[in-house]
Amino acid sequence: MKDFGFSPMKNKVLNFDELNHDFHQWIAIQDSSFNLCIACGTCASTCSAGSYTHFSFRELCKDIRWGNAEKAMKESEKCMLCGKCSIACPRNINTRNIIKMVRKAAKTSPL
Amino acid sequence: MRKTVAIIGGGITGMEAAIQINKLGHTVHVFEKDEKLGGHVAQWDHVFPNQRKAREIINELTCQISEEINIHLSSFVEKISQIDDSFVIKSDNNELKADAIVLASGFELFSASKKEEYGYGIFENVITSVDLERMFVEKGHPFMRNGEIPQRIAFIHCVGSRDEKVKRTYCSKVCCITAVKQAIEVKESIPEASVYNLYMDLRMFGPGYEDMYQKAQQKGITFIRGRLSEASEVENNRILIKTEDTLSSRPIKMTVDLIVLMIGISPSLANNQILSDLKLEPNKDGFAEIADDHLSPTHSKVKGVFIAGACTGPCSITDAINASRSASVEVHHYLNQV
Amino acid sequence: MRYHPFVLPFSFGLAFLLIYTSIIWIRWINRLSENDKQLLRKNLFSFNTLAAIREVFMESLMHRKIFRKNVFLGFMHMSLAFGWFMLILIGNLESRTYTAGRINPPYFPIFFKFFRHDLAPLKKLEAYFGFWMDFFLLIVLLGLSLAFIKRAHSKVLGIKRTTKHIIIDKIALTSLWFIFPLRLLAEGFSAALYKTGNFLTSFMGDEILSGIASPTLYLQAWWAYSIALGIFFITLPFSRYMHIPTEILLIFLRRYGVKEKEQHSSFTKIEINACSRCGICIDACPITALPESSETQSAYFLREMRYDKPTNNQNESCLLCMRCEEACPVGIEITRIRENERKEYQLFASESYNYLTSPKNAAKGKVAFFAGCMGHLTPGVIKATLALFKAANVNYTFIDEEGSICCGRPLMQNGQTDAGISLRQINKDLILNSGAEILVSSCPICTREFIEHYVLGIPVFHHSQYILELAMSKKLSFRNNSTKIVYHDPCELSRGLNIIEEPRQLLRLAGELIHSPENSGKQQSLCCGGSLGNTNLSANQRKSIAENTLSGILSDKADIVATACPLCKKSLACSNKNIEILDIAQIMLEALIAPKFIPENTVESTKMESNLTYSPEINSIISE
Amino acid sequence: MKQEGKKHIWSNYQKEIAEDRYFYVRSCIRQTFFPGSENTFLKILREVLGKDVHESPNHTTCTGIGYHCEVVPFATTQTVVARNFALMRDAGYQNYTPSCVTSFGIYTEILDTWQHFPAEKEKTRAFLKQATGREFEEPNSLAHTSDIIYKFRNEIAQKAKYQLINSETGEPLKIVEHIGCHYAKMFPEKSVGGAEYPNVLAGMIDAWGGNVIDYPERRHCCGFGFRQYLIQANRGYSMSASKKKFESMEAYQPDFIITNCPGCNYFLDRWQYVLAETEQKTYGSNGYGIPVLTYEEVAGLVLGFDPWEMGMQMHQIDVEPLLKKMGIKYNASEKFKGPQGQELGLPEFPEHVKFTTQSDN
Repeated sequence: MKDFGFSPMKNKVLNFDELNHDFHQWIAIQDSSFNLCIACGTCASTCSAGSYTHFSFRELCKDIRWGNAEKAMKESEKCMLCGKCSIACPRNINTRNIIKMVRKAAKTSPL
Repeated sequence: MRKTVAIIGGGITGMEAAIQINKLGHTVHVFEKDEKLGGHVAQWDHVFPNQRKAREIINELTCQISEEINIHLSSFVEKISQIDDSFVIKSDNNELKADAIVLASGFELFSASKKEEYGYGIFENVITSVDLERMFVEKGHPFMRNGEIPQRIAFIHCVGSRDEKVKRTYCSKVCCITAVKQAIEVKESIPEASVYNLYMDLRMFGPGYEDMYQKAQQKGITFIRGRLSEASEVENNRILIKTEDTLSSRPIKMTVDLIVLMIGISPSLANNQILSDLKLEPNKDGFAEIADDHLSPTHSKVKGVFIAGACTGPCSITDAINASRSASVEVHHYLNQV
Repeated sequence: MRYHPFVLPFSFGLAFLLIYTSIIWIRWINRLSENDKQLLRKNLFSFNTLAAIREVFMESLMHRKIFRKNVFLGFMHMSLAFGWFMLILIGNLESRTYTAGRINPPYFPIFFKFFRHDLAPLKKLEAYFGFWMDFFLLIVLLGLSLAFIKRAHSKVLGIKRTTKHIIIDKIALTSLWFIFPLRLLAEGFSAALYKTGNFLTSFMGDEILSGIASPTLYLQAWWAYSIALGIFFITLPFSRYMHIPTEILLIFLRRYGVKEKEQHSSFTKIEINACSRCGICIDACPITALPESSETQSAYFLREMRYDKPTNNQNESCLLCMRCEEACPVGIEITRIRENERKEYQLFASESYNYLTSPKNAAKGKVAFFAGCMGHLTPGVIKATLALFKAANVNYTFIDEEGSICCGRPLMQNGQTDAGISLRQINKDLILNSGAEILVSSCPICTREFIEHYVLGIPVFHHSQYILELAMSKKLSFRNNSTKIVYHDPCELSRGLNIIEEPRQLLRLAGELIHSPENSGKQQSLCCGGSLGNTNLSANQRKSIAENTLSGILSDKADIVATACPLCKKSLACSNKNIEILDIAQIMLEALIAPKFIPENTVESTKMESNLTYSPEINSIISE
Repeated sequence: MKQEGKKHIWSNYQKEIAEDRYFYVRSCIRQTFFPGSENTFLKILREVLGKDVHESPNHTTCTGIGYHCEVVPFATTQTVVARNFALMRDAGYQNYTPSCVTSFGIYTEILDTWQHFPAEKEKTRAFLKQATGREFEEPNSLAHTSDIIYKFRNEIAQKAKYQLINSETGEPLKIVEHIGCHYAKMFPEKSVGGAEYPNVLAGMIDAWGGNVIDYPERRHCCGFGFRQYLIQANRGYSMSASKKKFESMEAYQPDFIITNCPGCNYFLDRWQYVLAETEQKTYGSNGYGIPVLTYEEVAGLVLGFDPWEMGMQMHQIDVEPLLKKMGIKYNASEKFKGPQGQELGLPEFPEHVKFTTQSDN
């Protein structure tokens, strides 16, 4: 192989058609409030864990939505279940339940 | 003394104004360029926020139009001239002298082919919100050009709204909620379909709108915050769309069977002639300008000329009816003074 | 005659029951931990045994606790248990007397009226035995008819909802219901044919059955009676009636000091089997108020525990409010069992929180104040508490001012043991680093966790206790402005920590405390629905629980709802009821007489509104 | 795809192109990369169409590369451009015709600037006078050389020896048209057909019998981007842009790519080689790449010009399979010979993308 001193870059575009939506669908069935997120960020800004580490429920939702189950499972571990986010959420999303479901999926691989 | 009022436009605004002004004891003439009354609303299948049949609204208004009201159908207003306090309206086949004018000439739909990169008129399966309503009227569900039932449908918000590139800098106000309404209807008519909404902001300002938005979310309709940049036709005439999920800063591409362009409300070109006849200036967006933003929402800057409905800018049915009634009262006061 | 084949169903059933129960008992006891066995050995011959016997009599037979809840319900349970017990006891004495002390086969006293047509050996005692046997049969039949009524119109017996039973319970229940009417029938035939009856059975025999009485029907009735008994005995160990033998064992073990552990144990099995599914917990459960039917309530939960495994919903939907535990006539440690059951999945690990660092160089103070996560969502509570501290010149430090690390209780309530324990350690460092001599928290959730599970070595108070303390020691004085206050007991504070009187005592200094049946004391206080022990109730479900709770405690007279938990405050505020919900500290601050001299006229009471207006002195304290 | 919809859009972007008497200016880089193309243009115009094309040996760069790399200030660019306009005036011509798309963009931009900011024009006039003593006039018409070929596409079709048709199957060739960004994206109204569906190359393909392929990434830039290419570390970025296009067009199995921009032509051609050598990936059929031709070369082929005379052996991606497909008669042995038939020696052949050698024929 020739070395030209440069190589093509990785394509950053998310190909929606190739995403795996199974996890998202599974979560949405476990808790029907999941789809109600409007990404306002209230959860992330009140988060107890969020003041010490990069953890955001809003991003967790995004990861689930875009099929990034692995990251969602890893991130969800940081939650302390303190409940501030579910008290603060303007859309009444059952945040702790969703986190528990993600954790449960991480432990039991239901898919 | 009985006075004569000319109403330009026979959409819901004009119909309501005719009914009200007639009730107030004046002679009313309605000029409608089409063959029937009802304007844009008559083209619609269901309307937001309660998914009521649009026909119901037209029918109720039609029932109230009494024999006394003179309706001139297929009458395009060619020229209006002002002589002292009265106006002469010249239309295709006659001339009428009126003491006051209510401009209710409505709007034009944004021509979707102006957003060339969305491929309307070029790609088989790019339709507008109006086309979709027609499909609902025809078959009760959307369909692709080849007759198949689409399984992935994307709604593209703000086509011809809030877009400097097509010289429409304003918000068309009703498209967000229409998109949500139509997304729900698509999902209800094709439950297995995936429905996506590509939006910049969701402006759910009216009563019941936010509830509809939640309902749509609950039905599993996906909302992606990002504007469509370009569409392309791929195999089987499906549409490849590109946007960015701005909430996660990732560009996205996806293939769908059908895209629905939520076309905005544009000023009517036919209005320009009437406005210049009456020595009125359009506002910066091209709509008829109201005399005062807060206190005279149905006065024009010319005495005896009143304006109501979507010819003053994007508005909902409720707004149009409100404006119509407000204008009717103003017309009445004005005629009593003259 | 001493034998007839019809006794076989009964005898077989009894034998099965006795053997089966013995095996199960032995297995349960054998599987107890070494510690528990030691307790058993140590206490077997102590007063505890006597106390246990007394309790068995009072609870298993007389059903004293149920009597307290509802007289009819108590009578129903008592008549069935005690009445039947007396029938067995007197029947035995009767048959013994008849055979002059000879040992009889077990069926003999049961079917005594079948075997006894010759009355001579009983002589004068016959009328005496006959009367009491008929009397207790009547009692049992009365109880039975109440049970019928309960199935159809449970409200008469003070129960809104009865338990939905599974098939084995229905079979056992049906056979049980048949036993005594059949006994009456069989003995009625005996009375009709052989004049062996007393007031009840003679009446039955002479007035009702005399026309149709025949030896064939007579025998058939005895057969039926025996079969009903046999079926009941065979189904008993597999149905809810297993509680009858198990409860006795449970009472003894509990008297000996055996308790639920950190995990399920053999004792858990005994507790689970001791549940009679009487359904008293169903009414007690806040979930019952929800329109959606669910089987979250403890009767169902324990049933699933016994036969199989509780469903996710049964496991997760519980609010852990402990209301059922307070109501349970058997005294099963339901909350503990539920928490242990949730430990099956360890979803979070202690390493999950490696990102947390123990705070160092915290500000020092004699009193450490901990607001907790929920406290930070109700800054009014923090502000009011600290203003009171300042007014009383308390040397305090607000240790989680920059935001809390969770106390770990929600994780523990969700069964996440390791994870919860790791959070405890971090907060413990935070508390002890402050050098405080006292820890005060305005959150009952944190307070309970600190008291029960943190080994801090310093006293821990809920802020309501501490403010009361300040008032008692005259560091704070309040003016009673006769506001009508309804107090809502937080679960963790009342049932959890038994802090019931302190908040009331404190509120009485500020206003007039209104009583309502739903907020008097430990048993009755309702859950706000906000519980962190629950994750899967939807916001709407939580809201309807809050609505229900508010309707329960509100009376027309109340101006204000007081509570002592930031989460209760938040949850109750979600309801549609147009009433102000305030924390006890906010109310006390409003009623505070500033420590410095205040001219009389500024003490004029101000109506409590959401934007509380304080006297200038207090304002200056707050804004410091 | 509705063709009438496309035509409707084209109708909104019509431009006036002069009939005759062109002042021709060359591209800086094309003369090195594909010198035969510019000669072919002159040959077609002068010999086939009989037009008057004037070329001044004194004309210079438009400064485009320097301008887009932000090393040449706009005032300088305007002055240099004004000088070229002065040359045209001096030669007595009025129809300015640059061969380079970037130059076309620069001229368009400057003319537009002068229209909106006349002071700029006066300043430039002063600078030019001061620096060179010359006077200039704005051209009457400005057209890119591809516009000229587009204008005469039907005349060329009438004189065609070959069509853009697969001689074996009789099917039209599938052709990707790629226009340079500076041709239409900056001033769509100055182009033929606009930026969304540019018609300049599509019109030639239609006229000469081929079929245009519409693939999703048709709008995407080739990646040249001046700065991206000029700095070696950035070349991966440049190449990725081309790669995105290749991946998108691959499914449509194009027979060749036609371009109207020096940079596009060069990079779409060369990056295929680099991608093959680094990723062992080729986008054409049978291990070949997709040939990338200039519109002059395509016109020349259609008119029956000798491919080697047009310099088509200068392409990194071999054009011989295409020539065979079109049934063009050519002499394979002449491929690496000079104009006088002298041997030029064989180039170094790529490893991972096929390239026809003499021995293959």
